[in-house]
Amino acid sequence: MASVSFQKAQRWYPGADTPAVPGIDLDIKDGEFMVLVGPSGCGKSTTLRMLAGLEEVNEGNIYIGDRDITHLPPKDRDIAMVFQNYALYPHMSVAENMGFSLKMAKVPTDERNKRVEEAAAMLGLTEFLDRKPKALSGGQRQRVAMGRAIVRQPQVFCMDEPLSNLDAKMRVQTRTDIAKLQSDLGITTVYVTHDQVEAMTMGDRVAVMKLGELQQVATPLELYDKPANLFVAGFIGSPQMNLMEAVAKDGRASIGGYEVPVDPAAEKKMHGEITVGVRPEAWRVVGPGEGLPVKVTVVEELGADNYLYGTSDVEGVPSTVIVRVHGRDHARKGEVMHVTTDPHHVHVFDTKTGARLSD
Amino acid sequence: MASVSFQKAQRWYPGADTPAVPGIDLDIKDGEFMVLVGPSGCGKSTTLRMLAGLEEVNEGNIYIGDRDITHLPPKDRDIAMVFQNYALYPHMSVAENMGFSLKMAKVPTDERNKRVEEAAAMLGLTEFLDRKPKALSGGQRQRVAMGRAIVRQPQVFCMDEPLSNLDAKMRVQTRTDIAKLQSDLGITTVYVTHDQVEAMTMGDRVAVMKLGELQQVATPLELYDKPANLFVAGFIGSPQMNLMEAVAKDGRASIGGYEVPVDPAAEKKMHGEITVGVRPEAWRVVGPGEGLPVKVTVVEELGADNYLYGTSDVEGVPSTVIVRVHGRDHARKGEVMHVTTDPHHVHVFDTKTGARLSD
Amino acid sequence: HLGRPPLVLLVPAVLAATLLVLPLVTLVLDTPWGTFWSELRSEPVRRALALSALTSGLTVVVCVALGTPLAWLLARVEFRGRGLLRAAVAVPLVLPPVVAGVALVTALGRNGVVGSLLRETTGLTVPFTTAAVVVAHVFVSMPFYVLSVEGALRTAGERYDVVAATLGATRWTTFRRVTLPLALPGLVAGAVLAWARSLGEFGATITFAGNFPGTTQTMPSLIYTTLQADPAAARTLSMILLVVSIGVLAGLR
Amino acid sequence: HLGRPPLVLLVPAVLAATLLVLPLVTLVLDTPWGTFWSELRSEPVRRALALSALTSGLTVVVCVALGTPLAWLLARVEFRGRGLLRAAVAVPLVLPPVVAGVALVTALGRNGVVGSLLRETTGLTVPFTTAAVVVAHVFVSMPFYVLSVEGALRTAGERYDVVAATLGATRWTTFRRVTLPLALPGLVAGAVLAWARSLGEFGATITFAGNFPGTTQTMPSLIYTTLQADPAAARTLSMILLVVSIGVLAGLR
Repeated sequence: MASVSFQKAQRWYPGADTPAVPGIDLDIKDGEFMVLVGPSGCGKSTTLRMLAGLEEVNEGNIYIGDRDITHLPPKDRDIAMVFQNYALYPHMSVAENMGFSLKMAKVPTDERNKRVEEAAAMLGLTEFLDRKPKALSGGQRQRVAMGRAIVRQPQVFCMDEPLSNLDAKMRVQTRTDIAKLQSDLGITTVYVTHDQVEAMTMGDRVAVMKLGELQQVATPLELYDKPANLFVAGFIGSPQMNLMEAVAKDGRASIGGYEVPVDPAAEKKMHGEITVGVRPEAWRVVGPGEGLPVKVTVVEELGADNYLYGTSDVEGVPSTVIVRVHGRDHARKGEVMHVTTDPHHVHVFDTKTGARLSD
Repeated sequence: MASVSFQKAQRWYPGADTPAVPGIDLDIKDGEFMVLVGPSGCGKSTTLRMLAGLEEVNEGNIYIGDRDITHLPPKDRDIAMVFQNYALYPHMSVAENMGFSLKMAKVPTDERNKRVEEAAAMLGLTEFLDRKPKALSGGQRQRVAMGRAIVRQPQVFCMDEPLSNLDAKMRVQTRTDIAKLQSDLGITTVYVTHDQVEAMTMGDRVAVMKLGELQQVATPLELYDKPANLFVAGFIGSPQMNLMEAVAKDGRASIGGYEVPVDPAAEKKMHGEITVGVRPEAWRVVGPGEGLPVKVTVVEELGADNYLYGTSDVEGVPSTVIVRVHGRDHARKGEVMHVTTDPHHVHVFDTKTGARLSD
Repeated sequence: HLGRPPLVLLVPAVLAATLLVLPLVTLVLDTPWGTFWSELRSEPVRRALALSALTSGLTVVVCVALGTPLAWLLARVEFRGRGLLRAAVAVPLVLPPVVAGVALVTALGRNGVVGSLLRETTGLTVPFTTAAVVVAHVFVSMPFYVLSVEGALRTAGERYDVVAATLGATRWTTFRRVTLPLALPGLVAGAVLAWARSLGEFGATITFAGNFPGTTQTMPSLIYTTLQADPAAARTLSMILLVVSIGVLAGLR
Repeated sequence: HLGRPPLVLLVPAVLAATLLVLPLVTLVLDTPWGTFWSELRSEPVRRALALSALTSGLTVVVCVALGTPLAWLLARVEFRGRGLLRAAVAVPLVLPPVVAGVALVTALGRNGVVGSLLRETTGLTVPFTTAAVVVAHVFVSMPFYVLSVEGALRTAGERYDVVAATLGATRWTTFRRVTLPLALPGLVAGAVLAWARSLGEFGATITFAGNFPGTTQTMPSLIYTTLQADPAAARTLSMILLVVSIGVLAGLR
């Protein structure tokens, strides 16, 4: 177990015009579960593969604990990686797969069997040890891949979208299993995903990336409550935060005739073109004449929650405004409703730079 | 536009031991958006392909309006299908793709161009008409596939998981677009998906299938509020409904020492082994000594909602109990909390037959 | 990035590469480049070149005309014995060319099952004519074409055809407007392969059609005949065929 | 289920199938089954069979020993000129066999670039010996083996090797324990292909090694030689090679 530190680590693919990762600085604490999240092409996988030694580091350094591992081959880094496709060896049994790293390390057979059996018990795989991977379900294969990594007892786990090949139900269940397992084992983990829900639910901290650059590194709730810029605001949360263009003048922000309530910090900093963000659950329905008028076009009733999708004719508001409402009694399709919100629920950003202006 | 009626329609693949669809009875109203949903292998796609003429119907009949189309070749059924992989013709421009069915029907060029342009305008594809499909994004391709179907002005749309190839964000946006479009066009639509969220948000009615058999056909909220059996209860809703084994005696249902409140209808019908279902958001937190004790193992904070995953030592309760809580102030990992619920939130099922016992 | 390749693998790999590359390099170096153009104009070489061009061209035409429908049948239509037919079509791929020649003699020779029938009804005999060369070439080349096109049709997948059907297209229209355009790269690749195979054909041709200058002596037959007596002519023709082979490989990539 | 196949496609398809299948069927029918076993025991047939068995066996051994590392190099190691090397390895696949023979004569013949060197230093000459047959067969067969194994290695993908590296395995251990076992089906398929190609080889062999009973006369050469004089022997041997071809095809599926 150890900390991980990226120091201006750069990856520039041969022949590419720009670096995939221009230079990342990231410190991960001993035992921490760090999630790298972002849209495809944001450099999150490249960053992970640099740590695992599968991509060359062109500049900068990477440390595991005190060891500079920047140029070590993967086999000497003392990490274990779990891949999206698991890459279980089809010609080996589950036990042989899980014990592979110990065989490589020339651990005696007794000790090897013991450690494989322990890991199998932990993952509920004991009865499958003699099977070949192809005789397992997707979820079981995922657990074998986890087991193969665990048995190595590495300093760092590297996980590259390990849940992407599972169906939706299985994914929800497995993400809590992995989070629990990691917290029990206490092994530093770097986890890559494109799914912000996975990032939010699993990470101690989450690093949001875009075009190879870190956008914000924070706990899940900080990301949700105080996104550092427009990209993070739009990326974290589903359905997405409503992002609306507004004009700021003399400490007041207005969208057409609707004056948006903003907090004092934003009041001071904002001027000119700003973007105002309100999460779907932060709207309050008010009477006609107040707030922002929204004509409901689609009603989604998910059972526990209801989402109203509406359009507003006010200039600057995106085609769709999403409002989350409770209960079974709400506006129907075609009706016009009025919504507003409160200053501490409003996120104000500079439209040009994307920087957060509110507290 | 027309209604669709399956009458004991059976599909038995040559050489298979059992029919893929033993005999489905389903009436779809003119203009209705019907979603077929179920886990993979449940026969939903086979059913759709029987309607489209891509699978032979071994017994029974299928009607579109008054026409018996059971044995017509696909080209004569007046349907249009949208596939998961879109299958846009890579050697044709977007306009040629969209106008293909009109060319087949020998519609004059002027009329063809007009109808293609109308559909393109509706879908926001006007500027892409001259492009080849490979120059489009996933979402745009999906819209072209929709457009190609719309231009045909068929009696029935058949859609086979048309959103599966989109990323999560795009899927959420596109599902409301499709729902809106269908409701504007008013064309009878049969939509297949494995994703219960899609089913809930898009369908006028949803047909839940398992092993080739219909489990329940109802509106989304009916499915959520009154699942007809254990399978539907577990399938609809995410996170899943908590399903717990209980014992019924003299009109009382108990899980270990916790007496579950049930409604009068269930009180009368239940006896012996039953399964009690409670949705995560239906729990109320109560003081120690009351309710079901749950030890919290994982806390998921998604921003708007928080899910607590806990274990209960009471016999019959599954390893994990999921509780949805509001606000930022709730039990932390390792704490024990007590939860209960109200009779109208409790779903009672016969464990053996799976049938619903409560109202 | 996974580390240096071990010597125990490098050494045999280099040996294998040498074995395969060395003969080609020496052939290029030893070709009589000084007299290359004058060799090309010599009578036997010109006749062999013309005959090879004619027969390989005809072979490609026959392959495309008959092989495309056969490939479509194998890829798109389910019928009893389809697996058997596909296997039978593939047999000439692995069949030794000399055996192909023997099979053709048995079928179409003067006393062959079909050949004698043909001779009795029309007076025509196939062996030792230019037609025999084309028949031999089609027999050994068509499987390359058919399997290449069938592969392209399978790769393109039936889904495009299915969509056309749901959009109201007949099967023949679907073939012309959808199936064929999508499989075009496979068609071209298959035609190039068949052409290359035809150009280099030797065993079946010499067995079934013989080696007569002007009527059945193609380039490979001339090379074989003259290697001892006139190595310059043999190497000149070899060089042309080597260049064609490399061109075909480059074109297929 | 998409409707009946149109006649305009059915007719040429049937014609093509007939053309390919008919010669094989007549060969089977016309084989002298009554004297089949006695033919097998005749001196020239026995010698050709023995020589073909020996040379094709040796060819496969050389292909596996040298070709496997080459395939691994092409599939797994990035180096300058890899594309060129892969193309060079594929050249013998499309090269006419006679041209391959000429290239081998040019390189290893008595007066060839390497051949004369060999003769001067060791006194050995390669052409017209059994060794020449094996060299010719390896030259034309190894590309089949290498490309088949390379394809298997690429299909298996590097991810398994990558996982082994992250689990602490060296490159050589990874090759033995992971890469090779996963590519085994491709290895076997490649070896079968190379063997079949070797067994049917005619053009390169007759050009480079000649056609001497006992030393270089393999089965195809004997068939070619005896088709006019002793058609029964030719058909008997052809039948054996046809059965082998069909067996190979069946085995590869």
